[in-house]
Amino acid sequence: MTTVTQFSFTDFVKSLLWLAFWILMIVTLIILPIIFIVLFYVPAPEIEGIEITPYLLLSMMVNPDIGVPLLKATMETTFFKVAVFPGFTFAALFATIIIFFERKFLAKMQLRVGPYHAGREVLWWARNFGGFFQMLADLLKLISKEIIIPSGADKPIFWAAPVVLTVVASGLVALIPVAPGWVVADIDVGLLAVFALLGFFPLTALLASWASNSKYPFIGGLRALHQMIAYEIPLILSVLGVVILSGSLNLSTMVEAQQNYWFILLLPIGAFVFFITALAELERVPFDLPEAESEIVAGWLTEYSGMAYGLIQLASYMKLYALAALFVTLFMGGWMGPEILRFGPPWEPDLMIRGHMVLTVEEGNAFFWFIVKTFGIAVLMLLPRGINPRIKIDILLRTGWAKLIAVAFINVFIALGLLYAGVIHPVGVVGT
Amino acid sequence: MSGAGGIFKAIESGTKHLVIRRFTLRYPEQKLRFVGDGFQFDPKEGVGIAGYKGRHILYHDKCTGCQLCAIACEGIAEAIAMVKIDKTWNHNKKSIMPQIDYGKCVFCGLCVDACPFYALFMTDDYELAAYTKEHLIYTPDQLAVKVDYEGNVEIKIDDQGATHG
Amino acid sequence: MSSEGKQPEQSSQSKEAVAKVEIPPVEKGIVDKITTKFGGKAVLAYAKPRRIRFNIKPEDAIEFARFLNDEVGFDQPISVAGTDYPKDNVIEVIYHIGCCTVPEYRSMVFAFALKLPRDNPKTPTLIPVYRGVEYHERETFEMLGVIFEDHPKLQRLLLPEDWADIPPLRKDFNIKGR
Amino acid sequence: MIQLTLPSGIQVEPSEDGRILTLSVGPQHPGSGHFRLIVQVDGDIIVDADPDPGYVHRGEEKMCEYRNWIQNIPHLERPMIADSCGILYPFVLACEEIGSIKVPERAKYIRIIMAEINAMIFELYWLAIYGIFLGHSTMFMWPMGDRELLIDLAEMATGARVTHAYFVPGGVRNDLPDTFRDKAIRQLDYFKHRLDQYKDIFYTNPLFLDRTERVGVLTAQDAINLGVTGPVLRASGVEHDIRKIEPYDVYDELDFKVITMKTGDSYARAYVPYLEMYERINIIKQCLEKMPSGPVRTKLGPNPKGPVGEAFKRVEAGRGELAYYVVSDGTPKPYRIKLSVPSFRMIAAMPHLLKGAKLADMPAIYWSLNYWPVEADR
Repeated sequence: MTTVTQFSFTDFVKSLLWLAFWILMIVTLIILPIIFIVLFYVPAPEIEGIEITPYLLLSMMVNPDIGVPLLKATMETTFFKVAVFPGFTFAALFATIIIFFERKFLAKMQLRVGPYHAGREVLWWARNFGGFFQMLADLLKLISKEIIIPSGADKPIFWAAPVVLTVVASGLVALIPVAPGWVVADIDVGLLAVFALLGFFPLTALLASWASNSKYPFIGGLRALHQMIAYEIPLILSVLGVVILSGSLNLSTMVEAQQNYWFILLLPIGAFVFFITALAELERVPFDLPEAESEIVAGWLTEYSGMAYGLIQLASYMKLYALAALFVTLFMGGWMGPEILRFGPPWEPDLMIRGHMVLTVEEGNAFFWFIVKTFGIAVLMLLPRGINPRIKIDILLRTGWAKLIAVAFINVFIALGLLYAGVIHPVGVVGT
Repeated sequence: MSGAGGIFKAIESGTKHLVIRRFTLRYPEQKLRFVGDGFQFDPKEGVGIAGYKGRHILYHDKCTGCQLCAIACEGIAEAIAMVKIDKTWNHNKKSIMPQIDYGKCVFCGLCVDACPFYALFMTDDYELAAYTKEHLIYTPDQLAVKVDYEGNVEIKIDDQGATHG
Repeated sequence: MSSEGKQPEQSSQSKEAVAKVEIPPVEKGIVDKITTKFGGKAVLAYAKPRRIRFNIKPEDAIEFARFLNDEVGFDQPISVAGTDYPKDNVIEVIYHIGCCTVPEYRSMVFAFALKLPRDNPKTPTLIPVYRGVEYHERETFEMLGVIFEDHPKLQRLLLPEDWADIPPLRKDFNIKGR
Repeated sequence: MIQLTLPSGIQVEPSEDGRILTLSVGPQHPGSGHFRLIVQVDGDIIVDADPDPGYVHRGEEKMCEYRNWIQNIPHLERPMIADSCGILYPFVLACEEIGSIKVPERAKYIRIIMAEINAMIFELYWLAIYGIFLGHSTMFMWPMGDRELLIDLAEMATGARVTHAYFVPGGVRNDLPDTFRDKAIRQLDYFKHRLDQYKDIFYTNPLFLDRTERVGVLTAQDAINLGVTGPVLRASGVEHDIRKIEPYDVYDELDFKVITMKTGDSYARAYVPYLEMYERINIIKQCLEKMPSGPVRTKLGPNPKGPVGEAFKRVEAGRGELAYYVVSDGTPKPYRIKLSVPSFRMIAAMPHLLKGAKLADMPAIYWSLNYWPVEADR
């Protein structure tokens, strides 16, 4: 016997009205105040001699002649860089796309479908990407779930750990140069800062596992620590070659040093070691020992639930983006690439809106190449998950300590050899 | 590295499967085709006829109310109860017929084996989900309804792999 | 089973009748080996093709099992089953032992049964001979209340921790409503 | 050593030197099933393992005593729904021996076909779980998907996907459909092709070799004495297959090999079932060739009774030797049924192998033993 839900037009209209009411309420009571609070505290730029106040701003947005310069001015603020483009929002969006891509990609490899229904009917032009709204559904699920704290847990640390992880991951993202000048923190010791921030993750994992007051998280935290110590050293050593060749610790300078040749061509061993150790840093298969579910449930994540878990996952995928971007920056020439993207006719290739330049063609190409390369490397980092089983802790440690360090040293010697044989000049390949 | 060859083989095998067609049955849109009209039993030969063991179908004009199906089910699932029906039949003086509780039925089909009068068979209908437990109890009248099951998907095998549909 | 009413006479095997039936040569060899060693202590219940069963006394169990393992070659424990016979007031513990090493015995299952008094069923454990019987004996202990002496861990295995009833496979334990 | 407070307030007892940590792996653990292993670890080394089955015990043996011979069929396959024909097979054989029932020749072949298909269904399920236990998600999905090919065949023949209730004393419930033979050969050929794919991604994968080679080595002597059976026993080099040494039904007319490996480690235990699947495909094809036509079920009267007697019958199921000890007292209900299931016999090997292993080896050893908690608890 089948029961068919009765469709009633009244209910339908009622639900529409209800929806409209809620949207109105949320916009007026929450979103508008937030916009105004933000606008009050962020100093607005001066456009064409007019001091922008928050009250003027909303009315100006409608006028493109003022709106476009305003947009341009906003894009140059530090706030925009931190919060939107090379910073948090971009990284989080990239992470979301990576998660979705991972799910579809793994599903394809495993001869199944993956996310399929959510959002399939919403976007008719995206039927083949059906299921992208699954990400949204998962986010809503995580937000709406209760965060359960085990009794006897060390509450401040337990709460702080996900936040710290997300903050540190955003900090990592802030160091990555996306295009010339497009970096949140262009510091001279960028690479050192990267390693300093990477060191936070296992420590936070250990603290989180400790604070959970449970055995499996504790073992997972210890494993994370073991793994970090074993893999941090080859990671740093593998990058040493790049530092020697480029003669700088500034990530932007490193990219510029790869004007003619990518360092992956000169230092393939270093790139290999960096890739492997990056996988280990990310705790991804085959190095996902701290989260090995058949041995220690979910490792140090066992006691986390709800959005706390969601934040940890977000942080780990942002870290994946950051490390993939770092690989691109260090070994694959960062934003460098042939100019294939043009926004307008050849004599005026920049992105112009109403005569105001928004984006130069160089910047546009830099973004394009950076994103394409990073996505490619991120996909390569996803690939082992479909192919390999998890490795054992003793093999992991032996590989890290004995093999990878030795290989990384060989890489350093190759770099030194290239330098002292006169093949390479400290600021780039000979001839530049 | 001794195992590099193995890793490359694994990567090759994995990436090869990115182009193989997927096997998943998209269930609500696609439904499997079954052999025959459901499991039946021939008491003369003492042997069944192959078919899917889904919901039962009861032929009122053949059921004599002999309770053999209920007795067969007694030690298995206790899903069959004999209930009074309104109609009177010549061959069913007691006017009792089986009522099946699909919350208990295990679809073994031994009740069909027990029926000596060709009255109780099984059908292809397996979509029995209901909102309440009471809806899972099928009265003799409900059991008499023949459901048209439209399954037309089979496993197909070609060079690109096996697919449904 | 046959249909109701036609119970073939020849297949109802009372234990004396079976002993007189022709025993196949390989099985005969095993039976002879056992009887020469143990004599009256081990009583042959039946010896069908591929299946031999002896009834022995609990005090001979370890010696019998050791002889079976070392000399005859039945080395693989298959099962330990207990059966309750309230009519005879005995609990019968039956060990089924298979063979993996001697080629001509591999198809056989050797069974030996211990008849224990129902009110105080006690028998020595056979773990020193067959390590594999440990968990079978634990199961028999909790299902029939048979106490295996010197068993290293004679505790609950399958039943819940708060089981407070007679052992469930005894015949006087009845399932509710049945 | 750190003293951890469990949520219930129980203080974990540290050992004298404070190094031992007790872990309760299961029953709510992704790496255990309905089963608990109380593991004591010193760092990453397991010093003691105590299996604790019984979470899904449902008293099958007692239930048997309350139902007549035919009614026992549906519930007896519940402990092992992934291999439901395998667990029913010895019961049916034992009933036939007690009642001296003749089985038609065609039914014997059909039984072997179904038993082998079911054994493969189990082995694929087992392989899938082995894959995910080692963190290999692709190896979880592929066998689970390919299992559908075999379930489809089983469903076609029996009308149910997992719990077939297909074997009865005196034959099988119904004849195979006409189209079964062609479909079976087509799907089995494709399945064989799929099996080849497993090798590259799983069995020759160096990371898998690292995880399983020389892990949990079970010598032949120990294997026999602990009473383990099936692929676990054969992986230790003991050529022991009931189908070969004590052929039931028509296995003596079929030509197949017994797969053995010498090493006895987790890798061998994972590899033997894989190689056996090729043999099983071979057996099914031979059966389809040789199968005569004719009746498939001997007609029995209603509520049949057996004479007084006992039978001990064993078959080679997916996990190894599955034996039934059946006692009949001449009533329509069995007096005593004892299931000697392979999973239960594997428990004895568990502490033996886990002691001294690493915690990371635990899933590799535990699941390579072909242990199925529901079957072991019965």
